[in-house]
Amino acid sequence: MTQLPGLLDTEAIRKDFPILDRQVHDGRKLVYLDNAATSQKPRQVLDALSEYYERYNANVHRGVHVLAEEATALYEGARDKVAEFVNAPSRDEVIFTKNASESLNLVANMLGWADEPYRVDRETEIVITEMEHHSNIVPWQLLAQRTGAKLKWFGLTDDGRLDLSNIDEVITEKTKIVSFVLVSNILGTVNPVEAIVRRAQEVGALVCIDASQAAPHMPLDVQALQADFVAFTGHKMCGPTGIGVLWGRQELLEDLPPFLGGGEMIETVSMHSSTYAPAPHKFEAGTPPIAQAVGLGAAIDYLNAIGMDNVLAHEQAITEYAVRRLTEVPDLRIIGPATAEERGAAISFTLGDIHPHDVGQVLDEQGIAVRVGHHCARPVCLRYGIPATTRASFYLYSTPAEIDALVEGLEHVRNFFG
Amino acid sequence: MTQLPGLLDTEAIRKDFPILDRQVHDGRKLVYLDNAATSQKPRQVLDALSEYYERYNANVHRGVHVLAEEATALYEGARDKVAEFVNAPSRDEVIFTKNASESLNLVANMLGWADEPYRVDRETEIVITEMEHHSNIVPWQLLAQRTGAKLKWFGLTDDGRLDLSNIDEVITEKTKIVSFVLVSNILGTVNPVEAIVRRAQEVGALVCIDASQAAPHMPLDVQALQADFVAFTGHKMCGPTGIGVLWGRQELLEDLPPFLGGGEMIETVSMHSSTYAPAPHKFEAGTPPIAQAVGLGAAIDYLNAIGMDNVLAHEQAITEYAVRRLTEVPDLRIIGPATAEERGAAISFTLGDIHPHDVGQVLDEQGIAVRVGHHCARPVCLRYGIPATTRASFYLYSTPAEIDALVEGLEHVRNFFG
Amino acid sequence: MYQEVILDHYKNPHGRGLRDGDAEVHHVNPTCGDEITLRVKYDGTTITDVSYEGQGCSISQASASVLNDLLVGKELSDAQKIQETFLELMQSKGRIEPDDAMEDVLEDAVAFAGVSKYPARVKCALLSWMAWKDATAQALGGADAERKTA
Amino acid sequence: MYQEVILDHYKNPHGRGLRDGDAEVHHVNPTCGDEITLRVKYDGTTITDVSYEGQGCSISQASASVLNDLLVGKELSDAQKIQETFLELMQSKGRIEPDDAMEDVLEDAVAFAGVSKYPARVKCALLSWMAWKDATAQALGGADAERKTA
Ligand SMILES: Cc1ncc(COP(=O)(O)O)c(C=O)c1O
Ligand SMILES: Cc1ncc(COP(=O)(O)O)c(C=O)c1O
Repeated sequence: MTQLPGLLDTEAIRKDFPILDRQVHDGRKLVYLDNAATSQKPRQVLDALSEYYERYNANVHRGVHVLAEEATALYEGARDKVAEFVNAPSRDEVIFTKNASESLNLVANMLGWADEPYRVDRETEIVITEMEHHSNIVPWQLLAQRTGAKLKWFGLTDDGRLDLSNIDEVITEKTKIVSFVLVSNILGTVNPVEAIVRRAQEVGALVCIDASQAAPHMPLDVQALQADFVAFTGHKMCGPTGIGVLWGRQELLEDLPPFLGGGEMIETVSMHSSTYAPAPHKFEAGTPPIAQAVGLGAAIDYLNAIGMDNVLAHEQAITEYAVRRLTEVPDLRIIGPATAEERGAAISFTLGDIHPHDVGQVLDEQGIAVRVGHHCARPVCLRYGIPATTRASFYLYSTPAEIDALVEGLEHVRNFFG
Repeated sequence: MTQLPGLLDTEAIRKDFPILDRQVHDGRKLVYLDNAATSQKPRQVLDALSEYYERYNANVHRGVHVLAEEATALYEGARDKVAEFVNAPSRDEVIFTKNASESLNLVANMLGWADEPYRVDRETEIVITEMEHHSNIVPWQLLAQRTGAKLKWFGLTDDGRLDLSNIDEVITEKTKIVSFVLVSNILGTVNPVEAIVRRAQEVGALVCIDASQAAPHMPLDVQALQADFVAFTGHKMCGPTGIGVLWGRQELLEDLPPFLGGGEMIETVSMHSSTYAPAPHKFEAGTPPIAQAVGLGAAIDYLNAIGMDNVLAHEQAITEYAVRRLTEVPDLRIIGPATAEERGAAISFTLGDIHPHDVGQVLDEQGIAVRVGHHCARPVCLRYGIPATTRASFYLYSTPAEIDALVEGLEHVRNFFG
Repeated sequence: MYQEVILDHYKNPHGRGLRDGDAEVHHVNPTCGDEITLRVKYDGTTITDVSYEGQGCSISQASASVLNDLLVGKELSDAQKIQETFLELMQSKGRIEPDDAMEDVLEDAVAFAGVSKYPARVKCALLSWMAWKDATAQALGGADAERKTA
Repeated sequence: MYQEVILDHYKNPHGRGLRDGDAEVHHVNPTCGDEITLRVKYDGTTITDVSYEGQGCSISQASASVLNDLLVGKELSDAQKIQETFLELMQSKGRIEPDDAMEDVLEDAVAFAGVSKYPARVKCALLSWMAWKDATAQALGGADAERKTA
């Protein structure tokens, strides 16, 4: 077996993930390399979900019975865990949503309905980048259409990085919000936060960071990022589906208007008017994803026990190995940074002119799960003049042997369509 | 034991719900009468969740690998189950949301951003009722504030029913949307859908029905209701938290604009503009609550196996018994219909001038879980001049013995504060 | 949590009713509808009266009665110390077992220690105390005079 | 799912290239970026040519090649029957095992039976067929001429 410095004890870790034992296509071992789409879940998280439903399930807040108190303590306890995980100055800055997409839409809508100085309107500009996930493009396109604001973006360099050469023209005095991805889900690029934040602060624009592909893979510190909003999603970080997070700076959350209206987010309601609860509740209308928050809390406990620094080191070792091995495959072209520096654990590539659908399907027949298509980042495919890519993406349970299997699988694909 | 005609075999059913065996406060048996807040979950649903995560978990749509195909089939299979459960003409009319509150906000926002003839603006009126849950009040207040539309509502009669005497003045040619609750979560009232729908259709207004307290308890047929939208929530009907449903008429879903933007809801995206996928995907941005939809599907299987007619008969028997027994308690005043006719399985009451908080707390000490407060329907409390109520609410596993325990508990409360 | 002392104060509230005062505030607990109208009367920095009217649960009512007992006749600085000690106890989530020193300060109010285990009820116990703090600020001219109990 | 027949058509597509036609359509499969530009040429109701250019996976490319083989020279009504049979097969979710009768109609196209088990790929197999139907409607004047493959 290949030994790389920095690897985690994947043999032990993989025992925590029941699905990794699964066999597909009549007895082939599953090689799961689709972690950027969603991660698998450890037993610890599944147990937390079952335990919640079997012992504590009740609707949260306002209840005076035991179950309601316990369920509330568990739900709010999950908020504490998230706050600590991202080093939030206050637990009240952590809003639970259903996924990162809702978190990003929440920011866009708050700014659309805000009063000055936050209000986005026809005099103002919104800045994103060409490597955003559709979930960080479409909400801003909708906001621009609906308010008349102008949508601008940073382009990409040929080697898959942000082109910040014209930063002073892109981010201007008119810019109200700059929203960009910390780690690209298609290119793998890790973006230079500091340079962008500095310019945004210069012109007084708010900064929103899509950390969906960062939170699962590296230590995240919202204070160090100096952003105003940070969004991420539970299902990519060992948590359940149906839970996302928006962290926002307290004074902004106090000033900005609510988005969804309903139970739990109010202070007092009459038929004529309502007042709203303080954040985070102001932004959590209706019965929240209670069990899912509890599950996310368990996922954070799991990741903390391993240590996010160790997760990062593991993935860097795996990614470096993968870049090296993939570069050896004839006709393989990496779309995105071609080295392991400043990149995350998702690697997109093309293989000659074999269509990614065919690559993915033939790999699947060998038990290897990768994702093919535009990965919800179609502008990146347009930018590089390709219809789609094949993407392999890793996590804390990925092994060098799985990379080897991928490389072998790709050889097979080449022979098959050769 | 009290035998009532129509009761289900609760002894067998209760075995399916692990939490019902729980003891609280040092050995007291849990008597869970807070079902209108959230229901408990049968083993079958918890098993479906675990099985999903242990064997099939992957992100849905677009994947060419086995897990992605299987997860997609399970997720879309859940949509089929929901469609059949509510007798939807087409599965494409079923949108998964995170809860009923999101479903209702979705309708309000679609209409706010719609083109004619649906658009809600300053020339138009919105109609709700005084017995709505906050989740069917606040979204419309926000819409009214943001568009300039006028918000109107039906008042209540002294015995807890809708006052439709002025229906022709409330619903007029200016009305664009009438949104009302099918079964009130605080009063228990079952509302006369037909009369309201008939008048709405006369003036060409759309109709949205909040079926959050109906879907769990009785057969629901969206075609028979003749509504345009029907919203409900998974966690009240044996399903997981984090999943809601909006059913909408196909041609409306085709015509109306999206709400949340992001992955999965698009057809094609460029930096300059995007086009949207057909419904239901147009309204499902981001990774959906996959496991939660699968869990809701399992809950529907569970309810179907018992039969919604049988669930309804059981609850009617229980409610009738409860109304009878509660009426015997001195100083107890039911807030809402004082008979079991046209009412659901939630009963609100006051007990002399003992504050509901005290009622709930002392019941809790006896293991009896009820809800106290305004039940997210504060205008109802204002209407009846009370600060709050105590609410007992039943479900398919509730027994006459639990009603007896409640009545005994209330005697104890009276003595305690007497 | 329903100590005899609490029930006694609930059934026979001390000092209830609105009397002459230097400032009046109205506080509500929006989650449960508890309400209180409270007036303070000062002679210099000596509290000469705290009068109140309200509706709510036994905890909020008894707490107002205990407050009246404890604070009337006290110097402002002593009263503030009592208020802070009570706040600390109520926010302890059941983790503080009142000792003699605390009992010397809080007297009957130590009976509320059990309430601190019930997050939903802590606000009830604090309602009158927050109102008193607010009214005092108004009467003597202070900062957050406008704030409602959140 | 990759039958020899499919691979053959993929590697050596029949009738590929754009030639003169009565109508041209451009269809895309937005989920994977497969694209086809397709022209039909009719002599009355006889199909005299189906020419095409496109990019996409082996399934979509091979399917266009098979379509060209099957439909050129046919009467419209026969072609429609073939198209409907192919559609039925592709929507069968692997549940149809083609029998001799079906094989008589579909010839090489029965090789796609296995594809019907893969929902994500069915659209690839149908892309050229939907384009043909659309182009035919335009050429002969029909209804849904504007519709794109969803
Ligand atoms: C009548 C009614 N409508 C809407 C809701 C909101 O449901 P959810 O909290 O799941 O969004 C509820 C339940 O809380 C309800 O009882
Ligand atoms: C970079 C990035 N942003 C946003 C998202 C959206 O996350 P979700 O689908 O959970 O809303 C994803 C994942 O799909 C992503 O990779």
